Amino acid sequence: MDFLLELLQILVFPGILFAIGLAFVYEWLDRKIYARLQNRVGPLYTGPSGILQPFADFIKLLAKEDVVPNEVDKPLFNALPIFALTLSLTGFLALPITGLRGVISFNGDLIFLITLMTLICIVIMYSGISSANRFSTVGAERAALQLLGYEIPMMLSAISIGILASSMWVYDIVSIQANGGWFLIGPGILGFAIFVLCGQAELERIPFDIPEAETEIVAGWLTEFSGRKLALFRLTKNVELLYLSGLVVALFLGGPSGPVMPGLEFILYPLYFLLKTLFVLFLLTTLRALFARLRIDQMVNFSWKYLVPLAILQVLIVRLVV
Amino acid sequence: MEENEVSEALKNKFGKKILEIKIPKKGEKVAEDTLIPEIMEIKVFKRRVFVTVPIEIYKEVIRYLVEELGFNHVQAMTGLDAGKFIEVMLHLGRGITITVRTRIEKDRSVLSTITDLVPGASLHEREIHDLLGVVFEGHPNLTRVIVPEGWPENVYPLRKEYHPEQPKPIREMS
Amino acid sequence: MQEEELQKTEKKSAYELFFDIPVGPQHPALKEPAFFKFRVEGERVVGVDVDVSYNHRGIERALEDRNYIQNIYLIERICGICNVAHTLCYAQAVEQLHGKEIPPRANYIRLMMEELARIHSHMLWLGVAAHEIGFDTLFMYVWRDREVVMDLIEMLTGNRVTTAVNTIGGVRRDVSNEAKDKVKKGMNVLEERLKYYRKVALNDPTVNARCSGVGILKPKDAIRLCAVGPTLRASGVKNDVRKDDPYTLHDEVPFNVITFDTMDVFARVLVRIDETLESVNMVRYCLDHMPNGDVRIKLPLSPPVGEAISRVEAPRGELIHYARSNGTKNPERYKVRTPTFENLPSVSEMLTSKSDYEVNIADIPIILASIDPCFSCTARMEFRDVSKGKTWIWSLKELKAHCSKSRR
Amino acid sequence: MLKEIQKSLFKKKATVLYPFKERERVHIPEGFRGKIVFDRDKCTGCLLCARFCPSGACEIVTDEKGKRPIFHLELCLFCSQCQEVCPKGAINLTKEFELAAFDRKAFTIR
Amino acid sequence: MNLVKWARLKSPWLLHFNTGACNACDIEVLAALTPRYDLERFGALLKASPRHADVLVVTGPVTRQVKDRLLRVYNQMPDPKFVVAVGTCCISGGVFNGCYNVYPGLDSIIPVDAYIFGCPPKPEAIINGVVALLKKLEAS
Ligand code: SF4
Ligand code: SF4
Ligand code: SF4
Ligand code: SF4
Ligand code: SF4
Ligand code: SF4
Ligand code: SF4
Ligand code: SF4
Repeated sequence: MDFLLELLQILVFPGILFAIGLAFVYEWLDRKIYARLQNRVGPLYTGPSGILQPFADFIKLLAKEDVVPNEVDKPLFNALPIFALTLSLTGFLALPITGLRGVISFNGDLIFLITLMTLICIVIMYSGISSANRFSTVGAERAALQLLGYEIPMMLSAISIGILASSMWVYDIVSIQANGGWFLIGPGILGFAIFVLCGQAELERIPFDIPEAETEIVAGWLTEFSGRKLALFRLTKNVELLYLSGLVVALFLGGPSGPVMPGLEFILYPLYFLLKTLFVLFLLTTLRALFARLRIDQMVNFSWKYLVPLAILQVLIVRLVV
Repeated sequence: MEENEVSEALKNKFGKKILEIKIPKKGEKVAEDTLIPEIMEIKVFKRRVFVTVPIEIYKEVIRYLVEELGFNHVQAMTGLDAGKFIEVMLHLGRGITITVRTRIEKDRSVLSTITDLVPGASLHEREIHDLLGVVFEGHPNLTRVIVPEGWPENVYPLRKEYHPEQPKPIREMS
Repeated sequence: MQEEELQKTEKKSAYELFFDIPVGPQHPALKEPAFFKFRVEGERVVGVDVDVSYNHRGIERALEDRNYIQNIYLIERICGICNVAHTLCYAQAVEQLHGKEIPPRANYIRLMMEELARIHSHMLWLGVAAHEIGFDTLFMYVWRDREVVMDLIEMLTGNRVTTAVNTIGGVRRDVSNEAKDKVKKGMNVLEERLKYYRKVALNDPTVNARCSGVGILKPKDAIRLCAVGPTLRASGVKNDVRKDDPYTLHDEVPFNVITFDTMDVFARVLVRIDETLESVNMVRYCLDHMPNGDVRIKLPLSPPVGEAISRVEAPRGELIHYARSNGTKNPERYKVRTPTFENLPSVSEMLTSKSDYEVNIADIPIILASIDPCFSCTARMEFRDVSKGKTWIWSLKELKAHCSKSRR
Repeated sequence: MLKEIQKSLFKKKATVLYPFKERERVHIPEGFRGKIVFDRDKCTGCLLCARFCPSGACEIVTDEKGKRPIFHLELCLFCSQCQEVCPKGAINLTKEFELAAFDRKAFTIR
Repeated sequence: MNLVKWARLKSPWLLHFNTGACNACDIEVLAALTPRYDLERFGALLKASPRHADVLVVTGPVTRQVKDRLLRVYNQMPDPKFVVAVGTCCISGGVFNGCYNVYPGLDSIIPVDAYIFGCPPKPEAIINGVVALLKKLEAS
């Protein structure tokens, strides 16, 4: 029974199916809010208010011809999209949603979660290189450079939270917040800002959409992917968006915790989780609407000049507080 | 610089060698037509000078205009097939537009380049070389730039004897 | 086919450190089919190849086969964006051949349309530039507000873009009083919005990061390479056909020639925004001072034998038409030299890294966009009457030769 | 920029929900140059329209009443030159702008 | 209606190709994406890579030089793909009809699914054309 329940948890709720469904809804919300901020409506006719739009995109891409150009490194080219999706889904499973623990949870999983994101980025790099297209190669190169930029401050700000909680276990971090106030309102505010900015870079969204800058290098590392593979990559991106907002929530906003009536945790926790991730999503989308794209050297400079020192400052602050 | 001053300066410098200097004037050439009874001035014809020079002093005149009178902006260069001759017109300007016109024979169409005076004229000269077959002596890189590879040697598309034709459809139309 | 060959030779070439990135002819940064080849070293541009022949349509030849009235509409379609400037220039040239002047009210309407078109073109450019640097929100906002001027143009002429308003001997449509009020209201909205965008351009950190110090064109080079229009004015050179060679009513209607001296993309942004504000004021002046009377005189179809040169300050700079008539209903020769063609040497200069500043791949679109290129006219100019025109590639060697020549 | 973004969050959307709703908000001004309508009864067959048509959209044919133009909209620029030259006012450009078809010969005005 | 067809109808991604237009049509296509018109309502996104696109939106007369590029881009697009010709000169050459460098219409090069008349068409007309194309596909 336990085993079945666990399997159910992994596959359906709050596992893979839930993640995929939610990822579609989040992409829709992202597009809707983005459009709204630009004073237009966004997807409208696909399902009520266009809510099925990402789903339609996905299905359409699945059904489309899948072109594999001759020059590409075929095994890599075919495997990488699946790999990327698996990575991001694994990350999602480790998020606390229905309770204070994720489906996968072990001591030290914070490091694991952050590493997952780096891995996704590396997969992206390889996809760029494997497509043997000049735009893709430049995109991959940029993705790697960008990784150098945001990786360290992101790591540092996550670690500062670990120090605050004196644990590298997401479960501990969440439960401390559930009992003693969110880190965002406490000493974690600087870390929150850094983490969200770096997250934006991780997700390759404006102002850090440098690796897929449309006006410069067509679609960057994505250029050669079509059909199924493109669908998987898009889904990866959406799950990653969800995963990142979930991580922000877990680290800074107390995870799914909140005032609950005993017995109703099973409903209220996911609800809180949703509300909080929505807030983070809104933030991320506003950031996207607010800026122009930076140049890669500007991005790296910005990161090393401001983000890294600030992240170190954050660690110091945390040291003082603890 | 005013039109008259340019004209005077050119006359003083080159005297009889210049074939013609024309400054279209305000009010000139008006009212021969019957459609409009009232006489109107020509306002837009200000600030134009047309100078016709023989091919021998073409470069001298331009050097004088560019270096001493300061008309160092090449506005355009027009080539034109006028039967036996090819007319080349260089439109120089800063404020007013001075058109230096010269004629070359079609079968021996050689003219000296002015790229050493104004680097910006390079593309204009290559264009005329390509389309009309004028050879600009001393041009650093006078290759055919416009016509496609495999274009016949002595066919110049802007000459009157060239008859263009529309490409054929590659696909049957429904 | 050709592309593959290029790639092959590339692999064999001695430049092992370099590789080429083709931008265009199908590329989101250039909705126009021009072809640029940049030689890059890492992210740094060290050379540029240009091919703008993709848009050659055979217009100048066609002009010789059609009569003067038909040519208005053909000329208009050299470029959809500055169609007002093109038809204005054409109409002026033919009126010069006729030796006739048009009624004053027609001149006011022409000037007003020209400035409205400039507003539309500059706002379009501002949006495109924002899009180039990935600032889609600004792009959306600017284009949303641009609809104001598009609606006005549509109301005045019957189409949003191709106005077909200038004709030989005047303009085709009069402006009613009702329309005048609407234009005035529209101008007020636009002025407010433009002032706001000026503030955004000045204050937004990412815009500044992307535009300042990028695409430097020194005034000396600008003059030597015969740059025109806002490109030249952003290098601090006061030069404007409307002041140097006033046509229509530019000697009557007050306006300032905007210059800016930081010589970079940022300067080009601000020059264009300020120019648009000037245009708003000029439109207002026209509305207030427009006399009554005819808007058109009848001219015969065939002008007398003669020749004429007509110059207009199009949104992108000086536009020149040369017309030669042989007394028949078709022109003997009609030559068009458009601003982008004249600006191409300058943009190549901007795009090549120098000892004192570097050009990044990421800067290419915004630098290219900063001259507001319109390759339909350029290709038409440069590749006049070529039929099967193929690649004209401005090779690196050639480009360098060109640059060193100009520096001498 | 932040303020502007916040404002548009609450402002009315600029979008006109054109094809399905809000058709009335698509404002077509007087004098819009759209689809051509031709009045056979007014036409005298003077052929001025064909002579000045810049793209050859105006083809002259002979029917039972004599010479007359037909308009191939696949070539037409909607420049209204034909409307302007027609001495009888037989040609009019209407406000009809929804000109999409699956056949390039779909719009031939007789 | 089956799921795949529904998805296809709801998610037409566009690729814009200029074959030598006067840019009036191009700016109108672009304008159709901006707030006033907002093609994204139909799920349409402007894509940069031919590999991602479903609908090829062509503007301008097809010139000799651009023909090969057009064919290449067309071939790069994964099936199923649709072509929309926007503007008179793309449909038939329009005002450039008869010029020696211009083919007599896009459909003399590649098959075309929908034509949008106008020079240039209003953005609304372009939206109308896209919707008409989708309706035709729905009925098929
Ligand atoms: S620069 Fe921008 S507006 Fe111009 S064609 Fe490219 S994407 Fe379109
Ligand atoms: S590029 Fe020039 S010569 Fe060629 S068709 Fe166009 S207008 Fe004529
Ligand atoms: S310069 Fe550009 S905008 Fe002006 S007419 Fe030429 S193509 Fe059009
Ligand atoms: S006056 Fe002569 S040229 Fe003019 S429309 Fe009549 S017949 Fe034709
Ligand atoms: S640059 Fe040329 S092609 Fe581009 S919009 Fe202007 S006129 Fe048209
Ligand atoms: S509107 Fe213009 S293009 Fe169309 S038929 Fe009339 S004259 Fe010809
Ligand atoms: S101009 Fe008018 S009257 Fe003459 S043929 Fe054309 S439609 Fe008929
Ligand atoms: S259809 Fe007309 S407006 Fe559109 S590109 Fe062709 S000539 Fe320009």
